[in-house]
Amino acid sequence: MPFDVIAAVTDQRELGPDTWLLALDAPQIAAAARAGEFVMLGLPEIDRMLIRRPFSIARVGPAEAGAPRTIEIVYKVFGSRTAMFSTLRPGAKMSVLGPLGRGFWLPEPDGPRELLLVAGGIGIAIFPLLVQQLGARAGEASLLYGARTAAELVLRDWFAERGVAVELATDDGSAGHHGMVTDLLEARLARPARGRRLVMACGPTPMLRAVGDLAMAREVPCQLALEETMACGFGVCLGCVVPRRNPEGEFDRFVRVCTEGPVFDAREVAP
Amino acid sequence: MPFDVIAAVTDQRELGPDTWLLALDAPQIAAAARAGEFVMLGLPEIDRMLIRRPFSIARVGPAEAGAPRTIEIVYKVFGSRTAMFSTLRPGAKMSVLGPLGRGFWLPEPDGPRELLLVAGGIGIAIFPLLVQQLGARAGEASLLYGARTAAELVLRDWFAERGVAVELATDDGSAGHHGMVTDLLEARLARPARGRRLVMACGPTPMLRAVGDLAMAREVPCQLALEETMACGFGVCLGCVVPRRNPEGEFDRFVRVCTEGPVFDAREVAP
Amino acid sequence: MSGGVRTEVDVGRGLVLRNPILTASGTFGYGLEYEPFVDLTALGGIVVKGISPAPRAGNPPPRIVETPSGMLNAIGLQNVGVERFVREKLPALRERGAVVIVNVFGSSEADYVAVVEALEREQGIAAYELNLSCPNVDKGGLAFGRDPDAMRALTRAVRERTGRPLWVKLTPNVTDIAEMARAARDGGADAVSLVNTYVGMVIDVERRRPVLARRTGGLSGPAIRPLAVAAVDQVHRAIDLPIIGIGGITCARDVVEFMLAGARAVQVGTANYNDPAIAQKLVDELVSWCRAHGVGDVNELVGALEE
Amino acid sequence: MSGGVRTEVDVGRGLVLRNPILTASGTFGYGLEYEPFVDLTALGGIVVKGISPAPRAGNPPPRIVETPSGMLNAIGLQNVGVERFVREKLPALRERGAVVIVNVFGSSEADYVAVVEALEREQGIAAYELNLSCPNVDKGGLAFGRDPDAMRALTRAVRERTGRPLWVKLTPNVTDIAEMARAARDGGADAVSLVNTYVGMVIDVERRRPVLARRTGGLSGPAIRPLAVAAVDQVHRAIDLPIIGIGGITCARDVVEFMLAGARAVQVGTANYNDPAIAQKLVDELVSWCRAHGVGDVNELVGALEE
Ligand SMILES: Cc1cc2nc3c(=O)[nH]c(=O)nc-3n(C[C@H](O)[C@H](O)[C@H](O)COP(=O)(O)OP(=O)(O)OC[C@H]3O[C@@H](n4cnc5c(N)ncnc54)[C@H](O)[C@@H]3O)c2cc1C
Ligand SMILES: Cc1cc2nc3c(=O)[nH]c(=O)nc-3n(C[C@H](O)[C@H](O)[C@H](O)COP(=O)(O)OP(=O)(O)OC[C@H]3O[C@@H](n4cnc5c(N)ncnc54)[C@H](O)[C@@H]3O)c2cc1C
Ligand SMILES: Cc1cc2nc3c(=O)[nH]c(=O)nc-3n(C[C@H](O)[C@H](O)[C@H](O)COP(=O)(O)O)c2cc1C
Ligand SMILES: Cc1cc2nc3c(=O)[nH]c(=O)nc-3n(C[C@H](O)[C@H](O)[C@H](O)COP(=O)(O)O)c2cc1C
Ligand code: FES
Ligand code: FES
Repeated sequence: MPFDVIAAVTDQRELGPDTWLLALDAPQIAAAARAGEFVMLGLPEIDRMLIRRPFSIARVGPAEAGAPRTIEIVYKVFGSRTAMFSTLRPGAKMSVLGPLGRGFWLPEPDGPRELLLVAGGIGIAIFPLLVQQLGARAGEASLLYGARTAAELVLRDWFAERGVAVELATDDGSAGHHGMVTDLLEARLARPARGRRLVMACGPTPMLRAVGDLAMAREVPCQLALEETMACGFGVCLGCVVPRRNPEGEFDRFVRVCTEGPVFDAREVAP
Repeated sequence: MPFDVIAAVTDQRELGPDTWLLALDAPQIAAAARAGEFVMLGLPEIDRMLIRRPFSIARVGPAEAGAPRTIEIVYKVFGSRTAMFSTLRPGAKMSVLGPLGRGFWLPEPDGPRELLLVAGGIGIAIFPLLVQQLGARAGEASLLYGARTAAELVLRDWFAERGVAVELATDDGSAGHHGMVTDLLEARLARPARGRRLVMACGPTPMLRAVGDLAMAREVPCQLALEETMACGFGVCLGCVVPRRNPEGEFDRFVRVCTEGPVFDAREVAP
Repeated sequence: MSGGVRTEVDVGRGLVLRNPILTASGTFGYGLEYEPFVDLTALGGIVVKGISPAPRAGNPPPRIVETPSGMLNAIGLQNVGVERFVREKLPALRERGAVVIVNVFGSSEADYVAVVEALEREQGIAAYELNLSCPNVDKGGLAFGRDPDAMRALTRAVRERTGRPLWVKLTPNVTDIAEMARAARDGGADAVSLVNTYVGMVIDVERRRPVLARRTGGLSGPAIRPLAVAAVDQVHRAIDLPIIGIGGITCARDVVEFMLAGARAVQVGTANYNDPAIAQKLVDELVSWCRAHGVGDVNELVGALEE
Repeated sequence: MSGGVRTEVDVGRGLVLRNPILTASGTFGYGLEYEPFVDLTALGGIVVKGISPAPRAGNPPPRIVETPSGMLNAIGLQNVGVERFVREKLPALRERGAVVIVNVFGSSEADYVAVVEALEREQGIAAYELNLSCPNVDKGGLAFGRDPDAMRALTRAVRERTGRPLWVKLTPNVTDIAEMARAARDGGADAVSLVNTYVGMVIDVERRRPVLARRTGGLSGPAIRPLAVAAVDQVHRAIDLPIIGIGGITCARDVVEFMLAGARAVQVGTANYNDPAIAQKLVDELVSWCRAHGVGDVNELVGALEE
């Protein structure tokens, strides 16, 4: 059950070009959040912001002190609302609805796994919570992380510090592989697996499409975190749909990204 | 000629219940401002505030340091925009157009005068600049100042310190005369004049109507500062009109409060 | 009666709502999605998402886009169809005791009649609202909503099949909305609800395409409130029929505004997305407003403009 | 030509504007009031406040009220009348070299004809814009704007008296704006400008009165932009006639949006109040936008939606 709360901003930090980390004091949401779920973020005054905006719950914290109090959002300034969010400072109030959606699912922990987290640009925002919730098993994960340029590869050290193997790619070659993150995935999938493989991806639509195709071609299970414009976030406006296909690859019906996703099996959706 | 500038807030102080003083760094406007003139105040982003709001230029300052740099606004939180203005802190930017309008006119300084400034509630905001511009002759002025209760009688000491004779009235009797400010005016007009009398009034419409009637009945020249909803402030939208009457008291034409006022001869307009 | 204020309103054919706050079709799902936020029985009523004879897939995405103080939607009446509605949604709503108004949609007179006939066999429906005003589908809806003769005929066809309260939801995309309201009344409607959305369009100038896959959508939200209030006022002065006011409501002031313009009840739409608890809050706020203003019965507000 | 971008646009009957940015009638006075802020000759043109045969006092106040992302006005076409316009305003505008479009208003066909005939004797008028769409007066304007036959007849009557470019300004308060555009074209219009304002109303709930003395007013500003863009798109697809797009423009993106929808030029209205220099800024911003997007001629944008 989602909570709709007015939460205070507790931190706002610039992580990279136009990329920010926003922390909110929302203990109920922090306690309930699961990797891949999201919140709808707005302002308390409806006349200042009619439609809230969806953001992945990037991290909860502090993890040390018993139950977590805060949720963290990692976001890119994209349009009018994200620009406005970036001007908010600690103490400012936001309206937050969450946790929402169906997040990632993990296979039962009954043997070695090779988790391939594929992130394009701000798509990275969905993965820290996954690594937090993997806990001691974070070493089973590799992060394949691409961006236009090195400065945009925010949080990469955070993953490395937690035992995640990080491989980078940039469009301009300023860090890691000079090329696309899907090149990294293709190379990895060509190598023998360390255990049961699972691909989880978040990023721009063309990247998701390529990731899904690569994984399906090798019959590797693959979960894609989709984005679509949302008005409600809890399944009623029917604004956020994407077409779902049946096993024959034909259109089946429109599914809601907010409640039936945002994470989908790559076989079901064609981004 | 008015200036349209983006000005930084330099001060924001609560003077009384829901009543604030806002200072803006707007040297060109400060230098040009004359008593009774006003500015249109907005935010730099049109999508946050489509229609600016009119406010009297309450004071300019600091008067000591050569040409004044700042203008001060004294305002009451009335609706959505004034509420928002009151949240702005030094450093925030506002868009300011001014000085606008036709302010008070003073008789030539060729002998003793008795200037009667009549203020109701936030109508006080128009008078500090008049007293500043009277300079050494502020002693010719009396301020008849009414409000609902003593706490709302903001700035009264400021006037007294400058040699203005201050008479107060409150609806609840918590300061000065227990009754209306027009009672004070009526009493004053009944007494012999110290010199050529001139009434200048700003406040709620019913008060202005009563002041005009009292002054006209005794054939004392009277200037009324009117308010009307404004969209532009410089004469083009025709939104701010009031009916003007001819010497026979009949409707003549609609005059614009923003450019033909806001200060009118009481014989011309019927608030 | 609530906090000393009488809140019951009679919206025609004996239907008395416990208070004048309803939720607008398409913005409140089938009601159940809002249970975490709202006590459904605290509302005057719930107008469910438009129901057609068969399930409808709706339009391809993108379906929504925000605009200044509003949003465009082109959902295209995606819905589960009348059969599944009756099987899966209605029983749960009935069990909770919610006042359910079913928004009915079709591409032909026969469609509307078919949905209503299927629903006539079911308990727990307080009224029908005929959606003759959806701008986001190729056939039906708007076509009827813009032609007084078609509207009268369609309303009459449904009227002949039901003794339940029958509302007709009007589109504002017409030259004379009072004429349409008159046609609905002449066809036998017990009330009119207005307004549905205004046809609008946003272009993605970078991609040189309409943002919405369907090119145009329907504008809702505070942006349209002054237009909707004018429409209610116009219909109220033109004909004598209960009016349900809709358009951009976000607070008690807005509710009062629509009631003063002549609405007996109102529907809250887009605001439900921003604040899923708003409908219930509005019931409380309206009562507080009335108490603060010495209004002992919300009906005193209806059409009570000083002339 | 400006900064390497061709900005001239042909809006019919040989009238080539130096760029597509005009100011909307009623929001730019007689132009001269804006001289402290704008070089009048830098604009594509100035549409002056509606002119009627005799001076008009206009409606009593209050005449305006802000609404979410918009404003309502009910000025009632207060204006100096054609005689004083010709004597006092036109010569000054002519002297400055501004491109002047005169917005013409009347309560009868004879009124419109009288204004145009008086203006035909004068130099320095680039075009007439017939205001058949003002919602804020009792007679004229909207009555013609909602009836295709009346619109056609009136346009024709004026057409017979002038060889100058003739624009008809359309109201969006109709069921089918394309039908109205067709009537204007059939009557001999060289272009249509759209939209005028939408009928709206705000109620002061404390005083239980409409805020505006005239009860209703016309809604303008960003709130109506998606509606206006949809109207331009609809007319553009229906008929082949130059379109001047109007409604809620505040930035270069909005200008491009209207042009992609099919407008050859645009008018900026309400935004002039907030930023009296905006029209001129938009000329520069449009050129910058075109340069940044590799558009060498603004005409490439007109109706250039990907299908
Ligand atoms: C489930 C989900 C999780 C997301 N997580 C993140 C995240 O962790 N970090 C991050 O930076 N971004 C995230 N996004 C994207 C983020 O929601 C958009 O960048 C944001 O809404 C842009 O708002 P804006 O006002 O700045 O831009 P706008 O000016 O509104 O529009 C810019 C673009 O943003 C998209 N957009 C606008 N409104 C919405 C909406 N209501 N819902 C979805 N997309 C919209 C549109 O495609 C539009 O083209 C997520 C989106 C979804 C659906
Ligand atoms: C020449 C002039 C000088 C003024 N000087 C002062 C002053 O020094 N201090 C002060 O506190 N107030 C002053 N006012 C009044 C002030 O402009 C309004 O209180 C303010 O606009 C309210 O804005 P709001 O958004 O808070 O209220 P809103 O919610 O917009 O409306 C509340 C009321 O304010 C009035 N109002 C709204 N918009 C405008 C507008 N654009 N122009 C005028 N009135 C409007 C309306 O009558 C409305 O009923 C002055 C008004 C005028 C015309
Ligand atoms: C996403 C969405 C879907 C809608 N679906 C329907 C519908 O199925 N049937 C209907 O009659 N109205 C539908 N409407 C219109 C609303 O019921 C309402 O008339 C309109 O949104 C105006 O009210 P508002 O401004 O409060 O949102 C829909 C509106 C929205 C925003
Ligand atoms: C205060 C005001 C006065 C107006 N007067 C006229 C007028 O005299 N003639 C006319 O054709 N349109 C008039 N209009 C309509 C505008 O020209 C324009 O069509 C409308 O405001 C929509 O554009 P906008 O949203 O950019 O303001 C007026 C608009 C406003 C706000
Ligand atoms: S965002 Fe409303 S249904 Fe998904
Ligand atoms: S405020 Fe626009 S004319 Fe006075």
